[in-house]
Amino acid sequence: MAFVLSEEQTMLRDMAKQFFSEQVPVTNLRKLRDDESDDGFDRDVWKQIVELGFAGILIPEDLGGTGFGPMGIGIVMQEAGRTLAASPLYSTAILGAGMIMAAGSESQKKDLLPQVAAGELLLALAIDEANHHNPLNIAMTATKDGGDFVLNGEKRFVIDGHTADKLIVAARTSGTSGDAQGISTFLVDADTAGVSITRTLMVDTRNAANIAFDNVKIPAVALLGGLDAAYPELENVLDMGRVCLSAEMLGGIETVFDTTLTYLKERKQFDAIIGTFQALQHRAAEMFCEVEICQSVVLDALSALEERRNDIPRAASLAKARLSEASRLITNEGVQMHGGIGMTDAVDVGLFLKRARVQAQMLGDANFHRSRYADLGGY
Amino acid sequence: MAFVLSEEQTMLRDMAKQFFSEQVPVTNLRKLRDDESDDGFDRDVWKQIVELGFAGILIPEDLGGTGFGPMGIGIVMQEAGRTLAASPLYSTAILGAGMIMAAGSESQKKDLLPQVAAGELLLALAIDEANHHNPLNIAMTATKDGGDFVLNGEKRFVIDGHTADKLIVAARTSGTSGDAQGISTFLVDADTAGVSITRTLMVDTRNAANIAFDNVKIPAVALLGGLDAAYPELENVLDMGRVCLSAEMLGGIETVFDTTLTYLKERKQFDAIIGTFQALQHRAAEMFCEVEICQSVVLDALSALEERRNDIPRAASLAKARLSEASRLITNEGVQMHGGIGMTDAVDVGLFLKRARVQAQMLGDANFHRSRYADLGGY
Amino acid sequence: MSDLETFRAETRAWLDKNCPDSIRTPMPEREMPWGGRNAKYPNPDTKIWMDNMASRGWTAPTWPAEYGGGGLSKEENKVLQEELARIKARPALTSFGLWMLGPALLEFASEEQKKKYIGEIVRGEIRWCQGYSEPGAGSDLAGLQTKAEDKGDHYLVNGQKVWTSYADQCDWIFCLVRTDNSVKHDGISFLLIDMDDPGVEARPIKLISGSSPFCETFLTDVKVPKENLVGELNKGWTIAKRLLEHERSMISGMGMGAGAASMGGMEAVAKENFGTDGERIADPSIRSAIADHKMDQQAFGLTMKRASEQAKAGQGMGAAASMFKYYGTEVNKRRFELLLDVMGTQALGWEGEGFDSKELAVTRSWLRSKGNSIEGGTSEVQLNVIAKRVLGLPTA
Amino acid sequence: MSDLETFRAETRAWLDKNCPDSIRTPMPEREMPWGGRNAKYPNPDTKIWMDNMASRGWTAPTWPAEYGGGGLSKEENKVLQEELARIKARPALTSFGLWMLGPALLEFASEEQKKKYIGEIVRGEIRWCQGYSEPGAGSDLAGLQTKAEDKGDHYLVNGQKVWTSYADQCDWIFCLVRTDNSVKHDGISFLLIDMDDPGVEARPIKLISGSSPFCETFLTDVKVPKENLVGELNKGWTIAKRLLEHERSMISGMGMGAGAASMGGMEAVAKENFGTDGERIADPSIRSAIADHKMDQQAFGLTMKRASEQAKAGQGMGAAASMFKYYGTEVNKRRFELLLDVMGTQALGWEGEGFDSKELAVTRSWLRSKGNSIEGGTSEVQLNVIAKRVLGLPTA
Repeated sequence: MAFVLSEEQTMLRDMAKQFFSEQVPVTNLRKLRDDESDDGFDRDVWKQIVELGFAGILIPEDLGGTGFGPMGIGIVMQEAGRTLAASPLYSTAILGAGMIMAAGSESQKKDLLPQVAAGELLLALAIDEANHHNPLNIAMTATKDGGDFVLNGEKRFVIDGHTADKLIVAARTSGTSGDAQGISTFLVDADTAGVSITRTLMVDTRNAANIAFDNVKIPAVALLGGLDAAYPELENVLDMGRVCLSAEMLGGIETVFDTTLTYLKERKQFDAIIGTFQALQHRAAEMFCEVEICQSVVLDALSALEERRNDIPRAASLAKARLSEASRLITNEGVQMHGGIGMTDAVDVGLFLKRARVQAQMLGDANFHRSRYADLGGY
Repeated sequence: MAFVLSEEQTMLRDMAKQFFSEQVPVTNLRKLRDDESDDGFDRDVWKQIVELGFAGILIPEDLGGTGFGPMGIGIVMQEAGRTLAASPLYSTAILGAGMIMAAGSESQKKDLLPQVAAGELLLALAIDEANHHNPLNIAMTATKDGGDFVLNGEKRFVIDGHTADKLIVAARTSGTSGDAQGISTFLVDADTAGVSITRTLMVDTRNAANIAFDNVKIPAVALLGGLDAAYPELENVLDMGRVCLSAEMLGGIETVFDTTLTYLKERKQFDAIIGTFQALQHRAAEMFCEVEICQSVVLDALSALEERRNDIPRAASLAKARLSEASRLITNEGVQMHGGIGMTDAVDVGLFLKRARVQAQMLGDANFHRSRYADLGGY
Repeated sequence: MSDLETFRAETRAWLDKNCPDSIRTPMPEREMPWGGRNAKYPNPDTKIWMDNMASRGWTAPTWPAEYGGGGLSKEENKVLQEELARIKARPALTSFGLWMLGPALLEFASEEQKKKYIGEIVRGEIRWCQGYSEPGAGSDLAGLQTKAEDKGDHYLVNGQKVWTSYADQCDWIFCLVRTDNSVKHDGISFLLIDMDDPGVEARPIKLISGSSPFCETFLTDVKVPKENLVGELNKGWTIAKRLLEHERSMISGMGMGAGAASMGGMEAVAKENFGTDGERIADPSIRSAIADHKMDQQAFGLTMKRASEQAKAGQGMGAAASMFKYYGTEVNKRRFELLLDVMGTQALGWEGEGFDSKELAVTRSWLRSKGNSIEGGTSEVQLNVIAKRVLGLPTA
Repeated sequence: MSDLETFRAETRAWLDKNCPDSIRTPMPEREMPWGGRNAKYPNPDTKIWMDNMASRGWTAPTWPAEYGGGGLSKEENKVLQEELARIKARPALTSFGLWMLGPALLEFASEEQKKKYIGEIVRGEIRWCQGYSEPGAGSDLAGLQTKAEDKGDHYLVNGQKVWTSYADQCDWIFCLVRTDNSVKHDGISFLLIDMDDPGVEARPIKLISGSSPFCETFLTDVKVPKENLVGELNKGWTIAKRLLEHERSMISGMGMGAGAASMGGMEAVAKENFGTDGERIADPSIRSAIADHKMDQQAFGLTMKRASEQAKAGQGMGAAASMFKYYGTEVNKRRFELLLDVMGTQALGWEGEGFDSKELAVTRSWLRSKGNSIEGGTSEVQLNVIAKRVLGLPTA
């Protein structure tokens, strides 16, 4: 029964819940922000995450991972989302490790995945080149030059790009923007000559970077997956990323809803608890339905990954579209129902609002996924 | 000041209000329906409408009309909308007379307009050929045959088509579906050989017809406006039709809103007047804002016509799009807030719901006009 | 062979013999097997099939055999349903007695009452309707005023019920009546009334969709024997609540989309009406709206499935019935609004020429759908229930 | 030459001489002329311009000359504003004293108070802030608890105000205080307090947008002379209501769209980001959403215009202020949400590299816009007002 967690999964959830709520509460993100942390995440927290086995959760045991699979990482992301925990988990353990697992050669896997599981290697996936996600529109080029490739172009909004040791870069080895064929992916050390990384400080205090590639020469062995043929694997990994992101968003939504509900039960105005006002009650009830529905689409999408169902793209787009809209609704309602105090930095709801907006934009917003859902439906 | 009625206009409104509420209340429409009236309107009522000068309201005084102009007919339509009054006013005095005034030759005007003003000639404008309004997509043909034209094709959803004496038919004399150039309009007697008129009984109990033209031979003098070049005038008339329809919809919305508000103040449940429930209060307040906004866009669009402003198309699309959506909202809320009784034929709100749906579809629904509004804005 | 396999083989053989061929075809509405004293059978096989099934108690397969039910175990019933589905057999009996009253009687009625009424229901002899709502008691059902006065050996009933389904064609009505004026919920009793009794009159209500599935039912000095009281005096609200929950979950299933399916899928209709641009519907707003709606529907379906799996695992979702009633009916209403947008003027016919029967059915179903968020507890009531019972928001 | 023409000629000549060149350029936020004891003038011309205008009372052109105002007629003021617009002169003084307190004083204050305070406002000597809301009294403003006890020759004030705009930079605060605990609205008085007095402390509140335009203001044993009471004791609510109406109509103007304009129009940004298909924005959903929004905005603008024309014609729209406050701020919030959809990741920056200043301003304005439906009476309060005062819906 896909919608009911197994005993093992329940234990994982409880462990993750305890860890994030106790060790990485929202104050952790506030501290990173107020201290103007260079990393944008807490290396001690990352060490603990690695020790809990979350960094290797997708990686098989024989390569040093814990092999809990997509449902496992989804559960962890949901709990991380509840406290806005900042860590390289998403960029490294999901997108990065996912891409190596999907497209890497045996030696690449053996070489890199144990390092990822051990928390020693940070990765970032460099896809987008414009303001909106659209992986088919990759224009950056990788040109053959003897036994090497030369990369030229610019990547935008690379999550955790400024702290990654290695970048996984999607570039065009043939074809033109819009073609699926002709896209290849490469492993590029962040300190390779010609790579300029600019950290972009985002509204959600999380990490992203713009990265310019100026005649970056990399060896042929840096190719990850088939020449010209990386798109199918890339899309699978992006779908996993979208689903895990949806799980993280779900955690955020749940926190905001719970917090707002508590506030409705406490705050008094006009000599009454504001939660007695029917208009607010109905809006809270509608949000409740929305949260329930979000839980269903996220669980279903995680199951689709777990069971390698053939409707993964559809389930992923459903989840990402729904969560993008729901988190907009619920974080906005959260601020509004908190009234003036909701507008202040002193309470957390604004931080969730900001994070939700960035999440909504990552790997395709509701517009993108609605259209993709229709395309997948053949209309 | 376009948004404030002049003294003359206020008198017209009061006269129209009194006439429709007293002489053509909703029971008039019920009677037509229950008696399965062949005409679908009441000839006595039409006589009174003519006597009040409404049939000639757009027609200049020297041609037998009252020359009250677009603002005048808009005011009358709004009042007619309040009671769902069925009459040939819209098809004959607005679309029909409007097209003759816009495109007709002097002799056509002199011949026909006095008859319209006198209520002796009923007209219908035959445009649509598919399920959705799109006047550029006219495919019906008019082929030259010596001094005559021969019409072939089919028109759908011709308002008042089955009672019209003369049809104004838009057909293609050149070009293909999608071109503005090549559309001509013709005056065709309803009893011309080859014209088959099938009345379609619509959900709103108003009149429409499907009309087939099978080698219908008409003389060259039947051409209304320039050969191949009728589209600009046609569009002007359609815009006037859209605005007047919006005015009629506004009247309907106002009635439903008023009726629902009254019900909220009377109906008791849970030992309380249901109008005390805050969730309903807020929804009523939102409807109020919507009604106010509808009043503004309708008045502005009527002023645009009245003053022959150059933003008529934009104002018309704004009004038609807004009223189509608002009437959907308000009639649905009207039924819901009436509860079970709202689902019965015994109260009027369901009749307004049905009428609103047909009005929304006439001369372009919200989708059509939203897209047109964007095109007019150049994006 | 296991017991179940034996049962399956026997069932298949029995059905083979006892299910008439005409019953293995799609059922037109006029052949619905409602049963009852005045039942008409345009297709005589309907009656034969009903009687055959009733003879084994299989119109109510899991009800106790002692009262006339089939006495089947859950597993056996599953086999029976599979075998019925295999031959595409129509239901043998569609009835409010089966869906609503029977389960309540089995839970709350006396031994004598079960003996008398359950068998009649199983055999389709009596057609029941439900007398709950009143003109002044809709959302506030417990505000009902129909009065039953204790007259020694009988109750004297006076009042008016409304929204009684098909009351004009029914034989008996199960009613909520007021037996104590001094308290609200605790002054209500559950009474069974023979509609042939003097003083009972049912008048059909015409709906905006043109059909009249409901009646107003007037009760004027109706004498009801005391043995027709089900459960304890003044404890009828308990029974009512049980039945209401059941009704809500029946109605919420509407979100899952029969109506539109009859048009062969909205996408197909949209492609036909607006043309295509590659595989895509050429009108992008319509395409977007359809995608939004289908996502909504899929998400709702997944939530229903999740609730059912969690219920099986013993993890209740809490007031799930209210959520499904609310969301399902709102989705259903939106589906019809969208379908009308897609179909344009062809979905606006009432009758006669110019529209085919499927198109006309869409128009009527669109109108009928407006009632979904009213009947069985309005959307507003469901939101109240969620706010108070699930979210624990306080009352003023 | 008519009087007005003479006035125009004289005004033009005077402005020509007295309005410094640097004042005829767009105003950066840091050069806003708030005035006050501690005002800083990064551009010294700001102060010159303020003094020049104040010398003629033209910072408050229509206020009575006897208190220091300009004493201009409506017509003369129109001419003055036209002439100011012609040379693109910046405002000489931006101040809550001008916008809020002054008009209230002119209506409700004593002769002595007008003489003292109006001149200070006109000359920009005192910067005022508003002490209305409290942590426990937001939407329910009349629930305020800040207490002013009668101590013979003074009031002793204790309590906490919140959302006091720029209180940390202001000189005086006009406050609502409780002078009678036994009644709600009729126990409130309107008091003027010098923020230099002992016991007044203002702490900036950091907003989600990162800026701190508001403070918490703590009042601890502040001694306020009795002559600082405006209007009658316990009649402060009348003054408050007048000021609130004024504030609402100021905020509702936000619906009309400055923010997005800085990006050069959403359509242009969308075309750049999504490309075009002929003249159309290539992404049809974005195109549709922009059209919807622009229709909303146009319709709202027309409604504001209609209200103003009808008001001139003596046909009030009734609680129009609440409707505009509600609708205008909601439209404004939607505009920023849409603008973020259109701009994608470029509207999600906080500071530093990768974003230009216009993009960063959009992000902050988007966050700031969330407060529009809270400040000056929440959307919920406006809907309550419409429901009760305009629609006449009853109270439970």
